[in-house]
Amino acid sequence: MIRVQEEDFDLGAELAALTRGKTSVGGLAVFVGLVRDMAGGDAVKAMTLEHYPAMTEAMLERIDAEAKQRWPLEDTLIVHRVGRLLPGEQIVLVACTSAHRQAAFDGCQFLIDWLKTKAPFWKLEDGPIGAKWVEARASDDEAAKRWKTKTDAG
Amino acid sequence: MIRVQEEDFDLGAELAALTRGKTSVGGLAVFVGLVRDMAGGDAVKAMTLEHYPAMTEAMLERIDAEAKQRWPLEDTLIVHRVGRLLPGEQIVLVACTSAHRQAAFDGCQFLIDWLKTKAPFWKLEDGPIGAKWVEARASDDEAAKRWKTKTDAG
Amino acid sequence: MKLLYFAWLKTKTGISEEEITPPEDVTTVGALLEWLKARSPGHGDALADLGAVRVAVNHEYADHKDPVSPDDEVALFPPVTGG
Amino acid sequence: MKLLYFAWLKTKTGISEEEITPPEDVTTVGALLEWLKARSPGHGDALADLGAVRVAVNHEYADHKDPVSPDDEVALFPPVTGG
Repeated sequence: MIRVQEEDFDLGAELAALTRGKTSVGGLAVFVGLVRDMAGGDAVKAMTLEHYPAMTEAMLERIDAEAKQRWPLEDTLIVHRVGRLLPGEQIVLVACTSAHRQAAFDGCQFLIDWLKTKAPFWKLEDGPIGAKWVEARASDDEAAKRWKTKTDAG
Repeated sequence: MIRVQEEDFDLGAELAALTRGKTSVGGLAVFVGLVRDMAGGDAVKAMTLEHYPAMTEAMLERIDAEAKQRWPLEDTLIVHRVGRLLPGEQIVLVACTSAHRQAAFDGCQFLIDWLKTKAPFWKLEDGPIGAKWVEARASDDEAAKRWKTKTDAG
Repeated sequence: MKLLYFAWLKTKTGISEEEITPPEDVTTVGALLEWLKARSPGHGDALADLGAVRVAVNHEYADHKDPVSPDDEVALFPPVTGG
Repeated sequence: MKLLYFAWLKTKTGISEEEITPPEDVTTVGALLEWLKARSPGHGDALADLGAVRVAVNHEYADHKDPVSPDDEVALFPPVTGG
Protein backbone atom coordinates (compact mmCIF):
# COMPACT_ATOMS: atom_id res chain seq x y z
CA MET A 1 0.00 0.00 0.00
CA ILE A 2 1.17 3.55 -0.68
CA ARG A 3 0.03 6.76 0.99
CA VAL A 4 1.06 10.42 0.77
CA GLN A 5 -0.23 12.62 3.57
CA GLU A 6 0.39 15.79 5.57
CA GLU A 7 -0.46 14.30 8.96
CA ASP A 8 1.97 12.24 11.00
CA PHE A 9 1.63 8.43 11.08
CA ASP A 10 1.44 6.09 14.07
CA LEU A 11 4.42 3.80 13.43
CA GLY A 12 3.32 1.09 15.86
CA ALA A 13 -0.21 0.97 14.43
CA GLU A 14 1.06 0.89 10.83
CA LEU A 15 3.40 -2.03 11.54
CA ALA A 16 0.85 -3.93 13.62
CA ALA A 17 -1.60 -3.73 10.71
CA LEU A 18 1.03 -5.21 8.37
CA THR A 19 1.52 -8.38 10.42
CA ARG A 20 -1.80 -8.84 12.23
CA GLY A 21 -3.21 -12.30 11.55
CA LYS A 22 -0.53 -13.03 8.91
CA THR A 23 1.06 -16.17 10.32
CA SER A 24 2.94 -16.79 7.07
CA VAL A 25 5.16 -13.78 7.81
CA GLY A 26 8.57 -14.64 9.28
CA GLY A 27 10.19 -11.22 9.03
CA LEU A 28 9.31 -7.53 8.96
CA ALA A 29 11.92 -5.00 7.80
CA VAL A 30 11.27 -1.32 8.30
CA PHE A 31 12.92 2.00 7.53
CA VAL A 32 11.78 5.33 8.93
CA GLY A 33 13.34 8.60 7.77
CA LEU A 34 13.26 11.53 10.19
CA VAL A 35 13.99 15.25 9.95
CA ARG A 36 17.47 15.97 11.35
CA ASP A 37 18.31 19.21 13.13
CA MET A 38 21.49 19.59 11.06
CA ALA A 39 22.28 19.34 7.35
CA GLY A 40 25.74 19.89 5.90
CA GLY A 41 26.88 21.69 9.05
CA ASP A 42 23.90 24.07 9.14
CA ALA A 43 21.11 24.06 11.68
CA VAL A 44 17.73 23.10 10.23
CA LYS A 45 14.72 24.87 11.73
CA ALA A 46 12.11 23.15 9.60
CA MET A 47 11.71 21.30 6.32
CA THR A 48 8.93 21.63 3.77
CA LEU A 49 8.22 18.75 1.44
CA GLU A 50 6.71 19.54 -1.93
CA HIS A 51 5.63 16.93 -4.44
CA TYR A 52 3.95 16.39 -7.83
CA PRO A 53 0.86 14.48 -6.71
CA ALA A 54 -0.21 12.69 -9.90
CA MET A 55 3.33 11.58 -10.72
CA THR A 56 4.17 10.70 -7.10
CA GLU A 57 1.34 8.24 -6.97
CA ALA A 58 2.26 6.71 -10.35
CA MET A 59 5.94 6.36 -9.37
CA LEU A 60 5.29 4.95 -5.92
CA GLU A 61 2.88 2.37 -7.36
CA ARG A 62 5.52 1.37 -9.86
CA ILE A 63 8.33 1.16 -7.28
CA ASP A 64 6.07 -0.93 -5.08
CA ALA A 65 5.12 -3.28 -7.93
CA GLU A 66 8.79 -3.67 -8.88
CA ALA A 67 9.73 -4.69 -5.32
CA LYS A 68 6.96 -7.28 -5.23
CA GLN A 69 8.13 -8.68 -8.55
CA ARG A 70 11.76 -8.95 -7.47
CA TRP A 71 11.29 -10.49 -4.01
CA PRO A 72 8.78 -12.88 -2.42
CA LEU A 73 7.12 -10.22 -0.29
CA GLU A 74 3.87 -10.75 1.56
CA ASP A 75 3.10 -7.07 1.93
CA THR A 76 4.65 -3.65 1.47
CA LEU A 77 3.87 -0.24 2.87
CA ILE A 78 5.09 3.19 1.82
CA VAL A 79 3.89 6.26 3.72
CA HIS A 80 5.42 9.62 2.75
CA ARG A 81 4.58 12.93 4.35
CA VAL A 82 4.41 16.31 2.63
CA GLY A 83 4.13 19.85 3.98
CA ARG A 84 6.08 21.50 6.78
CA LEU A 85 7.93 19.23 9.24
CA LEU A 86 10.08 20.02 12.28
CA PRO A 87 13.33 18.30 13.37
CA GLY A 88 12.57 14.91 14.93
CA GLU A 89 9.39 14.42 12.88
CA GLN A 90 8.86 11.32 10.75
CA ILE A 91 9.13 11.92 6.98
CA VAL A 92 8.80 8.50 5.43
CA LEU A 93 8.04 4.89 6.35
CA VAL A 94 8.80 1.89 4.17
CA ALA A 95 8.14 -1.64 5.38
CA CYS A 96 8.15 -5.14 3.88
CA THR A 97 6.96 -8.43 5.27
CA SER A 98 8.08 -11.79 3.94
CA ALA A 99 8.39 -15.41 4.95
CA HIS A 100 12.15 -14.81 4.80
CA ARG A 101 14.35 -12.21 6.45
CA GLN A 102 16.63 -11.41 3.53
CA ALA A 103 13.74 -10.74 1.15
CA ALA A 104 12.18 -8.38 3.69
CA PHE A 105 15.48 -6.51 4.13
CA ASP A 106 16.28 -6.33 0.41
CA GLY A 107 12.75 -5.22 -0.48
CA CYS A 108 12.87 -2.51 2.17
CA GLN A 109 16.24 -1.13 1.06
CA PHE A 110 15.17 -1.24 -2.57
CA LEU A 111 11.97 0.69 -1.83
CA ILE A 112 13.72 3.52 0.00
CA ASP A 113 16.65 3.68 -2.46
CA TRP A 114 14.35 3.89 -5.48
CA LEU A 115 11.92 6.25 -3.78
CA LYS A 116 14.79 8.64 -3.01
CA THR A 117 15.94 8.80 -6.62
CA LYS A 118 12.67 8.43 -8.56
CA ALA A 119 9.66 9.70 -6.60
CA PRO A 120 9.01 13.43 -7.26
CA PHE A 121 9.43 14.94 -3.80
CA TRP A 122 11.59 17.98 -3.03
CA LYS A 123 12.81 19.23 0.34
CA LEU A 124 13.03 22.92 1.19
CA GLU A 125 15.19 23.44 4.30
CA ASP A 126 14.60 26.39 6.56
CA GLY A 127 18.06 27.18 7.92
CA PRO A 128 20.10 30.04 9.42
CA ILE A 129 20.20 32.06 6.17
CA GLY A 130 16.64 31.34 5.05
CA ALA A 131 15.02 28.67 2.94
CA LYS A 132 17.14 26.51 0.62
CA TRP A 133 16.18 23.69 -1.75
CA VAL A 134 18.03 20.55 -0.79
CA GLU A 135 20.38 19.23 -3.48
CA ALA A 136 20.24 15.61 -4.63
CA ARG A 137 23.11 13.53 -3.28
CA ALA A 138 25.44 11.37 -5.36
CA SER A 139 25.35 8.76 -2.57
CA ASP A 140 21.63 8.28 -3.18
CA ASP A 141 22.25 7.72 -6.88
CA GLU A 142 24.94 5.17 -6.00
CA ALA A 143 22.62 3.41 -3.56
CA ALA A 144 19.91 3.14 -6.23
CA LYS A 145 22.35 1.81 -8.84
CA ARG A 146 22.94 -1.46 -6.99
CA TRP A 147 19.33 -2.46 -7.76
CA LYS A 148 19.73 -1.80 -11.48
CA THR A 149 18.99 -4.78 -13.73
CA LYS A 150 19.82 -5.26 -17.39
CA THR A 151 16.20 -4.87 -18.39
CA ASP A 152 15.65 -1.81 -16.20
CA ALA A 153 14.77 1.11 -18.45
CA GLY A 154 15.60 3.73 -15.84
CA MET B 1 20.25 -1.77 24.84
CA ILE B 2 19.67 -5.51 25.03
CA ARG B 3 16.82 -7.37 26.71
CA VAL B 4 15.76 -11.02 26.93
CA GLN B 5 12.24 -11.59 28.19
CA GLU B 6 9.26 -13.97 28.17
CA GLU B 7 6.59 -11.28 27.71
CA ASP B 8 5.73 -9.75 24.37
CA PHE B 9 7.03 -6.27 23.48
CA ASP B 10 5.13 -3.21 22.24
CA LEU B 11 6.87 -2.53 18.92
CA GLY B 12 5.54 1.01 18.55
CA ALA B 13 6.55 1.98 22.07
CA GLU B 14 10.03 0.45 21.69
CA LEU B 15 10.69 2.35 18.46
CA ALA B 16 9.23 5.60 19.74
CA ALA B 17 11.60 5.42 22.73
CA LEU B 18 14.56 5.01 20.37
CA THR B 19 13.92 8.23 18.46
CA ARG B 20 12.09 10.45 20.96
CA GLY B 21 13.86 13.78 21.33
CA LYS B 22 16.82 12.58 19.23
CA THR B 23 16.86 15.18 16.46
CA SER B 24 20.29 14.00 15.27
CA VAL B 25 18.69 10.77 13.99
CA GLY B 26 17.99 10.71 10.26
CA GLY B 27 17.11 7.04 9.88
CA LEU B 28 15.71 4.14 11.85
CA ALA B 29 16.10 0.59 10.52
CA VAL B 30 14.19 -2.23 12.16
CA PHE B 31 13.82 -5.98 11.85
CA VAL B 32 11.18 -8.03 13.62
CA GLY B 33 11.19 -11.84 13.48
CA LEU B 34 7.86 -13.60 13.92
CA VAL B 35 6.76 -17.19 14.46
CA ARG B 36 5.53 -18.69 11.16
CA ASP B 37 2.78 -21.28 11.01
CA MET B 38 4.85 -23.43 8.64
CA ALA B 39 8.45 -24.69 8.68
CA GLY B 40 9.94 -26.90 5.99
CA GLY B 41 6.47 -27.89 4.79
CA ASP B 42 5.20 -28.85 8.25
CA ALA B 43 2.57 -27.01 10.27
CA VAL B 44 3.93 -25.35 13.41
CA LYS B 45 1.59 -25.29 16.40
CA ALA B 46 3.96 -23.51 18.75
CA MET B 47 7.63 -22.76 19.28
CA THR B 48 9.58 -22.82 22.52
CA LEU B 49 12.74 -20.75 22.80
CA GLU B 50 15.41 -21.94 25.21
CA HIS B 51 18.59 -20.03 25.94
CA TYR B 52 21.75 -19.99 28.08
CA PRO B 53 21.13 -16.82 30.09
CA ALA B 54 24.64 -15.87 31.24
CA MET B 55 26.14 -16.45 27.80
CA THR B 56 23.22 -14.88 25.93
CA GLU B 57 23.75 -11.64 27.74
CA ALA B 58 27.51 -11.70 27.17
CA MET B 59 27.12 -12.47 23.44
CA LEU B 60 24.38 -9.90 22.82
CA GLU B 61 26.45 -7.22 24.58
CA ARG B 62 29.39 -8.10 22.38
CA ILE B 63 27.37 -8.16 19.15
CA ASP B 64 25.88 -4.80 20.09
CA ALA B 65 29.30 -3.29 20.88
CA GLU B 66 30.69 -4.62 17.58
CA ALA B 67 27.87 -2.97 15.60
CA LYS B 68 28.49 0.36 17.32
CA GLN B 69 32.18 0.12 16.55
CA ARG B 70 31.64 -0.67 12.85
CA TRP B 71 28.96 1.93 12.03
CA PRO B 72 28.15 5.45 13.24
CA LEU B 73 25.03 4.40 15.13
CA GLU B 74 23.20 6.66 17.54
CA ASP B 75 21.41 3.84 19.32
CA THR B 76 20.72 0.13 19.07
CA LEU B 77 18.07 -2.11 20.54
CA ILE B 78 17.88 -5.90 20.73
CA VAL B 79 14.86 -7.52 22.38
CA HIS B 80 14.66 -11.33 22.22
CA ARG B 81 11.85 -13.40 23.68
CA VAL B 82 12.17 -16.84 25.28
CA GLY B 83 9.59 -19.41 26.34
CA ARG B 84 6.57 -20.69 24.44
CA LEU B 85 5.33 -18.64 21.45
CA LEU B 86 2.44 -19.17 19.04
CA PRO B 87 2.40 -18.54 15.25
CA GLY B 88 2.13 -14.81 14.56
CA GLU B 89 3.89 -13.84 17.79
CA GLN B 90 6.97 -11.60 17.79
CA ILE B 91 10.26 -13.40 18.57
CA VAL B 92 12.93 -10.77 18.16
CA LEU B 93 13.35 -7.06 17.52
CA VAL B 94 16.56 -5.40 16.37
CA ALA B 95 16.70 -1.71 15.61
CA CYS B 96 19.39 0.88 14.83
CA THR B 97 19.21 4.64 14.60
CA SER B 98 21.81 6.73 12.80
CA ALA B 99 22.25 10.10 11.15
CA HIS B 100 22.54 8.13 7.90
CA ARG B 101 20.28 5.56 6.31
CA GLN B 102 22.90 3.07 5.13
CA ALA B 103 24.55 2.84 8.54
CA ALA B 104 21.17 2.16 10.14
CA PHE B 105 20.39 -0.59 7.58
CA ASP B 106 23.84 -2.21 7.75
CA GLY B 107 23.90 -2.14 11.55
CA CYS B 108 20.45 -3.71 11.70
CA GLN B 109 21.29 -6.52 9.27
CA PHE B 110 24.58 -7.16 11.03
CA LEU B 111 22.86 -7.42 14.43
CA ILE B 112 20.29 -9.98 13.29
CA ASP B 113 22.79 -11.97 11.19
CA TRP B 114 25.28 -12.25 14.06
CA LEU B 115 22.58 -12.86 16.64
CA LYS B 116 21.27 -15.77 14.58
CA THR B 117 24.66 -17.48 14.38
CA LYS B 118 26.25 -16.54 17.73
CA ALA B 119 23.67 -15.91 20.46
CA PRO B 120 22.82 -19.12 22.37
CA PHE B 121 19.10 -19.51 21.67
CA TRP B 122 17.47 -22.73 20.45
CA LYS B 123 14.03 -23.24 18.97
CA LEU B 124 11.89 -26.28 19.72
CA GLU B 125 9.05 -26.56 17.19
CA ASP B 126 5.80 -28.22 18.16
CA GLY B 127 4.59 -29.77 14.89
CA PRO B 128 2.36 -32.56 13.58
CA ILE B 129 4.62 -35.37 14.83
CA GLY B 130 5.55 -33.78 18.15
CA ALA B 131 8.35 -31.49 19.28
CA LYS B 132 11.50 -31.11 17.17
CA TRP B 133 14.63 -29.04 17.73
CA VAL B 134 15.09 -26.68 14.80
CA GLU B 135 18.30 -27.25 12.83
CA ALA B 136 20.68 -24.41 12.08
CA ARG B 137 20.51 -23.23 8.47
CA ALA B 138 23.45 -22.86 6.13
CA SER B 139 21.84 -19.68 4.75
CA ASP B 140 22.21 -18.06 8.18
CA ASP B 141 25.92 -18.95 8.26
CA GLU B 142 26.30 -17.47 4.79
CA ALA B 143 24.48 -14.30 5.84
CA ALA B 144 26.78 -13.90 8.84
CA LYS B 145 29.93 -14.46 6.77
CA ARG B 146 29.51 -11.26 4.78
CA TRP B 147 30.23 -9.28 7.96
CA LYS B 148 33.47 -11.14 8.64
CA THR B 149 36.58 -8.96 8.90
CA LYS B 150 40.23 -10.01 8.80
CA THR B 151 40.61 -9.32 12.50
CA ASP B 152 37.41 -11.11 13.46
CA ALA B 153 38.30 -14.03 15.71
CA GLY B 154 35.03 -15.83 15.14
CA MET C 1 0.31 22.03 -23.56
CA LYS C 2 0.28 22.18 -19.79
CA LEU C 3 3.56 23.09 -18.09
CA LEU C 4 4.26 22.46 -14.37
CA TYR C 5 7.26 23.76 -12.41
CA PHE C 6 8.47 22.41 -9.07
CA ALA C 7 10.98 23.36 -6.37
CA TRP C 8 13.51 25.99 -7.56
CA LEU C 9 12.17 25.85 -11.10
CA LYS C 10 8.94 27.22 -9.68
CA THR C 11 10.82 29.82 -7.59
CA LYS C 12 12.93 31.03 -10.52
CA THR C 13 10.17 31.15 -13.12
CA GLY C 14 7.68 32.48 -10.57
CA ILE C 15 5.16 30.05 -12.10
CA SER C 16 3.76 26.78 -10.80
CA GLU C 17 1.58 26.02 -13.81
CA GLU C 18 0.94 27.53 -17.24
CA GLU C 19 -0.82 26.68 -20.49
CA ILE C 20 1.42 27.24 -23.49
CA THR C 21 1.19 26.86 -27.26
CA PRO C 22 4.69 26.32 -28.64
CA PRO C 23 5.37 26.62 -32.41
CA GLU C 24 4.58 23.54 -34.47
CA ASP C 25 8.26 22.68 -34.94
CA VAL C 26 8.66 22.14 -31.18
CA THR C 27 8.12 18.37 -31.15
CA THR C 28 10.72 17.16 -28.63
CA VAL C 29 11.52 17.83 -24.98
CA GLY C 30 14.85 19.34 -26.01
CA ALA C 31 13.24 21.76 -28.47
CA LEU C 32 10.60 22.70 -25.89
CA LEU C 33 13.25 23.54 -23.28
CA GLU C 34 15.17 25.73 -25.77
CA TRP C 35 11.97 27.55 -26.74
CA LEU C 36 10.98 28.04 -23.06
CA LYS C 37 14.33 29.68 -22.22
CA ALA C 38 13.31 32.76 -24.23
CA ARG C 39 9.84 33.00 -22.70
CA SER C 40 10.88 35.29 -19.81
CA PRO C 41 14.04 36.26 -17.90
CA GLY C 42 12.78 33.93 -15.15
CA HIS C 43 12.52 31.03 -17.59
CA GLY C 44 15.98 31.85 -18.92
CA ASP C 45 17.40 31.79 -15.39
CA ALA C 46 15.61 28.57 -14.42
CA LEU C 47 16.71 26.77 -17.59
CA ALA C 48 20.28 28.12 -17.79
CA ASP C 49 21.74 24.75 -16.69
CA LEU C 50 19.67 22.06 -18.36
CA GLY C 51 21.85 19.37 -16.75
CA ALA C 52 20.15 20.25 -13.46
CA VAL C 53 16.63 20.00 -14.88
CA ARG C 54 14.56 16.81 -14.98
CA VAL C 55 11.54 16.49 -17.27
CA ALA C 56 8.42 14.35 -16.98
CA VAL C 57 5.91 14.01 -19.82
CA ASN C 58 2.52 12.76 -18.63
CA HIS C 59 4.06 11.66 -15.29
CA GLU C 60 6.90 9.70 -16.93
CA TYR C 61 10.56 10.70 -16.89
CA ALA C 62 11.56 11.87 -20.37
CA ASP C 63 14.83 12.52 -22.24
CA HIS C 64 15.54 15.55 -24.40
CA LYS C 65 14.92 13.49 -27.53
CA ASP C 66 11.51 12.22 -26.37
CA PRO C 67 8.45 13.65 -28.22
CA VAL C 68 6.02 16.23 -26.85
CA SER C 69 2.61 17.10 -28.28
CA PRO C 70 -0.04 19.76 -27.60
CA ASP C 71 -2.13 17.60 -25.22
CA ASP C 72 0.81 16.63 -22.98
CA GLU C 73 1.37 17.59 -19.36
CA VAL C 74 5.06 18.47 -19.08
CA ALA C 75 6.70 18.96 -15.67
CA LEU C 76 10.10 20.55 -15.05
CA PHE C 77 11.88 19.99 -11.76
CA PRO C 78 15.31 19.46 -10.16
CA PRO C 79 16.60 15.98 -9.21
CA VAL C 80 14.27 14.61 -6.53
CA THR C 81 15.17 14.77 -2.83
CA GLY C 82 12.41 12.94 -0.99
CA GLY C 83 12.60 10.04 1.45
CA MET D 1 33.82 -28.48 36.75
CA LYS D 2 30.28 -27.41 35.97
CA LEU D 3 28.70 -28.89 32.83
CA LEU D 4 25.58 -27.45 31.16
CA TYR D 5 23.58 -29.11 28.37
CA PHE D 6 21.11 -27.33 26.09
CA ALA D 7 18.50 -28.25 23.44
CA TRP D 8 18.87 -31.86 22.21
CA LEU D 9 22.06 -32.36 24.19
CA LYS D 10 19.93 -31.89 27.29
CA THR D 11 17.23 -34.22 25.91
CA LYS D 12 19.70 -36.97 24.99
CA THR D 13 21.77 -36.86 28.17
CA GLY D 14 18.68 -36.28 30.30
CA ILE D 15 20.73 -33.72 32.20
CA SER D 16 20.62 -29.93 32.18
CA GLU D 17 23.47 -29.37 34.64
CA GLU D 18 26.01 -31.54 36.48
CA GLU D 19 29.16 -31.14 38.57
CA ILE D 20 31.96 -33.41 37.34
CA THR D 21 35.56 -34.17 38.28
CA PRO D 22 37.37 -35.43 35.18
CA PRO D 23 40.80 -37.10 35.51
CA GLU D 24 43.78 -34.77 35.73
CA ASP D 25 44.88 -35.54 32.18
CA VAL D 26 41.64 -34.04 30.78
CA THR D 27 42.97 -30.55 30.10
CA THR D 28 41.34 -29.66 26.76
CA VAL D 29 37.81 -29.41 25.40
CA GLY D 30 38.52 -32.32 23.04
CA ALA D 31 39.74 -34.59 25.85
CA LEU D 32 36.75 -33.62 27.99
CA LEU D 33 34.29 -34.54 25.21
CA GLU D 34 35.96 -37.93 24.67
CA TRP D 35 35.86 -38.62 28.43
CA LEU D 36 32.20 -37.55 28.67
CA LYS D 37 31.15 -39.98 25.89
CA ALA D 38 31.74 -42.90 28.26
CA ARG D 39 29.92 -41.33 31.20
CA SER D 40 26.49 -42.82 30.28
CA PRO D 41 24.67 -44.24 27.24
CA GLY D 42 22.86 -40.90 27.06
CA HIS D 43 26.19 -39.01 26.94
CA GLY D 44 27.43 -41.45 24.31
CA ASP D 45 24.34 -40.82 22.18
CA ALA D 46 24.47 -37.03 22.62
CA LEU D 47 28.18 -36.85 21.74
CA ALA D 48 28.22 -39.43 18.92
CA ASP D 49 28.60 -36.70 16.27
CA LEU D 50 30.94 -34.08 17.71
CA GLY D 51 30.66 -32.04 14.50
CA ALA D 52 27.12 -31.16 15.62
CA VAL D 53 28.18 -30.07 19.11
CA ARG D 54 29.23 -26.55 20.05
CA VAL D 55 31.18 -25.85 23.23
CA ALA D 56 31.41 -22.72 25.37
CA VAL D 57 33.90 -22.38 28.22
CA ASN D 58 32.93 -19.65 30.69
CA HIS D 59 30.43 -18.21 28.17
CA GLU D 60 32.95 -18.08 25.32
CA TYR D 61 32.89 -20.31 22.23
CA ALA D 62 35.76 -22.79 22.46
CA ASP D 63 37.59 -25.14 20.06
CA HIS D 64 38.52 -28.73 20.84
CA LYS D 65 42.12 -27.68 21.49
CA ASP D 66 41.17 -24.94 23.98
CA PRO D 67 42.03 -25.63 27.64
CA VAL D 68 39.57 -26.54 30.40
CA SER D 69 40.26 -26.47 34.13
CA PRO D 70 38.36 -27.59 37.26
CA ASP D 71 36.78 -24.18 37.98
CA ASP D 72 35.35 -23.74 34.48
CA GLU D 73 31.71 -23.66 33.43
CA VAL D 74 31.48 -25.72 30.23
CA ALA D 75 28.31 -25.70 28.12
CA LEU D 76 27.48 -28.16 25.34
CA PHE D 77 24.82 -27.33 22.76
CA PRO D 78 23.88 -27.62 19.09
CA PRO D 79 24.43 -24.78 16.60
CA VAL D 80 22.23 -21.88 17.70
CA THR D 81 18.84 -21.20 16.09
CA GLY D 82 17.56 -17.98 17.67
CA GLY D 83 16.43 -14.79 16.02
